[in-house]
Amino acid sequence: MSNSTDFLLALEGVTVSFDGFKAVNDLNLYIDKGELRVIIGPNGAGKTTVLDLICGRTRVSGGSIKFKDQEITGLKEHEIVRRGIGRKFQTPSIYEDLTVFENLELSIPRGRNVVGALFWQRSEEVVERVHQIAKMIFLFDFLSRSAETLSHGQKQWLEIGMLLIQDPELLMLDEPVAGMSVSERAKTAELLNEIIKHRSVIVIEHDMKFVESIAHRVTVLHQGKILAEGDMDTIQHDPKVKEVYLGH
Amino acid sequence: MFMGYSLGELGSIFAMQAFAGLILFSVFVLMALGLAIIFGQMGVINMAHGEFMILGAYMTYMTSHIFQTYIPGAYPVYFFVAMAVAFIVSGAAGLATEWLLIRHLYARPLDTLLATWGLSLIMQQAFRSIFGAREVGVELPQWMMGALPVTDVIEVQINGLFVMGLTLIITGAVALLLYRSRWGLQVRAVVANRTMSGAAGIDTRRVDRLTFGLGCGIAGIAGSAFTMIGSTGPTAGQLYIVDTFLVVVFGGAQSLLGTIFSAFTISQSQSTLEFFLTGSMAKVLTLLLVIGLLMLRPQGLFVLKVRR
Amino acid sequence: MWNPTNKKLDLELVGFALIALLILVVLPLSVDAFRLNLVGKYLTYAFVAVGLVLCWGYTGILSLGQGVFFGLGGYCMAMFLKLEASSVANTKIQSTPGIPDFMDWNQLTELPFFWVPFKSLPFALFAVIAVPAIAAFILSFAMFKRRVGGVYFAIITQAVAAVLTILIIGRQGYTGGINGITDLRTLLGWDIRTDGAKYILYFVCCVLLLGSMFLARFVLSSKLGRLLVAIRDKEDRVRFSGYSVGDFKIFIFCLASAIAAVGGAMFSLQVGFMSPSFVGIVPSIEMVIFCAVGGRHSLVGAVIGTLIVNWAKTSFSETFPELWLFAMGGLFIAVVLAFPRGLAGLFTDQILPLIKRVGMRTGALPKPAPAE
Amino acid sequence: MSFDQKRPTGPSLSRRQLLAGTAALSAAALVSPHALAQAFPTAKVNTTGLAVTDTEVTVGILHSVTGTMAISETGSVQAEKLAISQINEAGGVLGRKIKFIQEDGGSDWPTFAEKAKKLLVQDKCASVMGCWTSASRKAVLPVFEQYNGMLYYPTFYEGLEQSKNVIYTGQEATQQIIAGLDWVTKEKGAKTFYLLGSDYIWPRTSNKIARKHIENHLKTKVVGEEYFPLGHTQFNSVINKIKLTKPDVIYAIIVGGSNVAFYKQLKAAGIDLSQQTLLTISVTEDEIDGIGGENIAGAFACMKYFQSLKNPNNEKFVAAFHKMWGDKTVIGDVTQAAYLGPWLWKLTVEKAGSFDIDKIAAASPGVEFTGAPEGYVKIHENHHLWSKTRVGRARTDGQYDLIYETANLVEPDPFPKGYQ
Repeated sequence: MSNSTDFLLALEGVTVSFDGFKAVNDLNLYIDKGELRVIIGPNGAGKTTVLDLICGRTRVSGGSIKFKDQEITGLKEHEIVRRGIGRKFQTPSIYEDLTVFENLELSIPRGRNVVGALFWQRSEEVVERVHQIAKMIFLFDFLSRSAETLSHGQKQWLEIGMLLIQDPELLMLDEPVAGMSVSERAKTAELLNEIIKHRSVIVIEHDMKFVESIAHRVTVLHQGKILAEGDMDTIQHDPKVKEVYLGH
Repeated sequence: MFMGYSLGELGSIFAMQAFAGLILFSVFVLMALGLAIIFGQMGVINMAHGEFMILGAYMTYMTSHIFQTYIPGAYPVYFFVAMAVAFIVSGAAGLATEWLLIRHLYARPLDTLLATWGLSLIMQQAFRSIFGAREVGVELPQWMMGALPVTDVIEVQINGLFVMGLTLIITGAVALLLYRSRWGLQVRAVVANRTMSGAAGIDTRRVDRLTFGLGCGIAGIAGSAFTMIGSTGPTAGQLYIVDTFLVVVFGGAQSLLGTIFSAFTISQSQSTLEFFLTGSMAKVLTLLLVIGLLMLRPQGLFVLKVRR
Repeated sequence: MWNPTNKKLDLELVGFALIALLILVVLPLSVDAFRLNLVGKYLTYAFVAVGLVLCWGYTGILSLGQGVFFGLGGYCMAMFLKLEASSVANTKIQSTPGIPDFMDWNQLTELPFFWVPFKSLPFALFAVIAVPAIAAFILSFAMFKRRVGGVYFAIITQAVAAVLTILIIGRQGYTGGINGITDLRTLLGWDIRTDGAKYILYFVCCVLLLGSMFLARFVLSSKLGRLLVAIRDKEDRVRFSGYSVGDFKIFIFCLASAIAAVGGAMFSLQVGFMSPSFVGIVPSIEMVIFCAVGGRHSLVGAVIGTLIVNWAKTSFSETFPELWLFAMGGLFIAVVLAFPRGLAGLFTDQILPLIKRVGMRTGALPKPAPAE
Repeated sequence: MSFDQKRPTGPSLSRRQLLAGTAALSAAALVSPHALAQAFPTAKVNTTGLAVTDTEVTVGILHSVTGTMAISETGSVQAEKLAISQINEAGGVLGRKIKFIQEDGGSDWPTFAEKAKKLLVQDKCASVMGCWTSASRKAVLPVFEQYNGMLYYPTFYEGLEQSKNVIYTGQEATQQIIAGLDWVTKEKGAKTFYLLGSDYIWPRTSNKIARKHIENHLKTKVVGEEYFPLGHTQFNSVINKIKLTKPDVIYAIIVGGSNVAFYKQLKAAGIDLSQQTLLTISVTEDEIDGIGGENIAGAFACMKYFQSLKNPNNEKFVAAFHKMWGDKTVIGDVTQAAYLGPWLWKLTVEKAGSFDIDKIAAASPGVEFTGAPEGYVKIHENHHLWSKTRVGRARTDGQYDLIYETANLVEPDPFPKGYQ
């Protein structure tokens, strides 16, 4: 299985420990091209840590992470991003002091070095691209607003938009609907379904209803290990999963 | 430089040098402890730390005067009273500072740096206005001066022993407070997760205030102890700050142990280098060494590895 | 239209013009040569403040050691001037004529190797920028690549300032020690001590300062400027947008340091000496307060803040020397507590809306033109 | 040198007027100041536009009142103010009362330069008493030379300087060092020396002179030489080295807060200054105040003045000083030297019969002050003072006992041949 080159992302034997505590333990995870994978699990299961490991925020203690069949462990965060992996954080991580337009503009994957940024021109093409994404994330009317004035849900969308404009091959979303109203959730689900047409997506989510509305394949993490994997239906009826969630 | 000395003499010299290093270590720990507690708890460097120490030194000076004038018979033990006074006054000043200044700035650690620097200027001028621009001499009880001969050559300085003992007691007390008391539990909870602790019913503001007060109080005791080895003047606090900051920063924010190890590393390298080089070069090399090591361990020596 | 940054920048340009008017026209016409020379000295600190706006205000990197770069720039300039002042003819009475007096007192019999290139003005001018920039690069590369930031970086810059001060004072045969490099006289034969020369140097200083401000403005209004704000705001997000955050921090820190160094060089020229007392911790922190009072996010504010604080310092310490530290300390605290955005913030938040309201009512003030 | 020969042949005063002036001078106690001032019309005695009126003359006082140097400079300010008020009581200078403008150097050298310039350019001060550290003097020196002012500088310093525009009322390094080393060698039979200093120009230069004198003239040995950054507070390592090398004499030039730490730690380390000879040139009575008499008692200091000197001048001076500034204030070497400044200036002005800087500069050599608390001083051609070198031993009450003084005045030699 590990020899296969079909996977977009392959984690094999990945382990990480914080002062002796193994947050992730010998984890194997494979993501196909075009797949939408939802990772669920109780608090402390290691979900966010897995994302941290993939995007280089935390270094693995052992094991390998391959993206498009190339080892990415040890690369710097920005290098991993440039390979085509985008990451959304749990709490919306946007530039509050800048406008929505500027937030999106900065995320365009060009002019990323010092000189490039210094002599960056805001061309027609750039404006168009920003407008296009802004429409997608329902923020076209807010482009000139300072990002800190947005609602919580709008901030979440903005961050998703900032990732979309990078056009990553793998998009990782950490609780994208946390703190959203019901209507915002529906819109977000719609947005995600739009997004995944072109790329692979990993979503961490607690909200089972939301998971049902988007999930293709679900992985259940527990204590740093995979407890179960399969489609939503199978998972929901898996006795081990039930125990972890309800058992105590 | 070791030509012409017998092995025995050399041994004694190294013993004395090790002792000198230990005194320096104690001094660093004493200086840094108060600051480290505050830094660990709030991520804030109190730039007026040196002035809080000098406040303690002035309190010692005043106490000694009062004893000399009113109860000369009790003079030999005035120092213990002075330390208590220093702790209370500096601690109270710390509480006031927290309430007036620091609590408004928790979200902005760099701004706290600047505000406390402003405070240090004000305190310096206040000292100057109250106690005069000149340094004051704090007279010590006779039993604290001098050295105990161990062998013919090796002598152990009494005030060095005193500082070491004091450091041990205060460090022990702080450790007990932190790891055995309810307040300590709350402090550690707040350090680990401020929001959650607040939600769990811990009055984080009160914890902050007490921590800051305690840190400043310990600075006061340190200042009191330093009247034995250093000068007491309006700007004397400035003499200690760079060393103190480096010890704390090098030790890292999270643990008391880090501060102690960092004080140990810095004091030993400084006192060893001082022996082989001149004082100035030793200082420069020590500072560079610390900067270099900090580069290797950006968050300090002892950092808990956690998911950020 | 949806970009308020541009509106702000237009206002900034007005501020630039006002500063130019103030320092190029109003002050030279209204104060005597003595006071003008003082203003010239203050303006050299304004270079540091402009640099601090870049690295502290916009990027969130607080350096408590900008005096190091101000000093390095100043020393590079002073070394050239000192060599010129130490011609064989001027130093006949020394045991080794032709070397600076302090070297002679320290028994040096020839010029140390690193002094030799400073005989050339082009090299010295190059070094004024290059030496501090390289020093800043080494420091920031080591720190930012290892992601040392915040309070840690501030304390380390402080330690660097302490190290450099000790070195300069301790190696007095090579540096002039605690007295510094004094008694600078001529620049390529032109006497810089006369009132006429001071006038000219003052204007050179003004022009360079305005140039630095425009350079800073160019940087800040580029995409890089917005990236700096983004880094200050959410460093991780920038990183996960594919930028190497360290590179940008290094760049802006070096730029800020180079600008500070130009100030230092102008200081040496205008004041006639350079000493380690500008390198240490205290002057470095004072320079931060100049910037903070004026407004750390505003180039105009930083320059005005520098002028006001220094003017206050001079006049305050003339009349109430004892009170000066109280005033300075109080200013620090007040600015940080009550006006974190400084005078510039006060202006944009309080005064500008007022003007606008009045303007709207009378219709006198045209709306700012749309940016696109 | 003769008075008349030295006087420049400018248009200011005829010989007759000058004689009249001198006569008036000697009768100063009898003649009212007003009459004296009339004998020296302002237009004649002030040809360069200094702040001199028919009744007043303005001088500057330029010291640090704030910052780290304020501790040291306070005494100088007090002494200068005392001298000025005494001169005014005695009728002023050429019948004019001295008015002073005090400026704060703020322990910051450019501020010194700035303020010096203000005193000269704006206030037109006829002379300035001021500066303490060498760095501040170096900073103001070009200003005084450029605007032709006159500075009376009180501190003992490293020498290597001489200016038409400065009168150095303190000792240059050789005056403080050589006689002291000779004495300690002769009296204590010292063979080995350990040199210590704060790391800046004065201690380094002084130690260099000391080393040359020890090695080349006394033919004895320096067993160690060390410098510490200003403000250094930890001396245990060097104290160990001292114990290791067992020098006959510790020669210490440590300044400021470091001083306090050094002597306290020395005492704590069990080095008993009644047994171990320690000679310092940096600890005056002022410093002992902070160090604590009990910590330094027994140490020898080499100065030109001690508060405890027994002579009528000094007794009057100390009494007046205490009356003006309180009984508890102590008077150190530099404070006394600062006190000389206004007096020397007054004497020089009256000798020159003019306030003009050029004339004062030229008239200075040879000016004698018999009322000096240190005894008798005279200005040398090189603008430094002839003065005695004295060795005192510190008592627990913070005063010095005079142990030794040179028989004659020691000639100032700011550029000592063979010592550089």
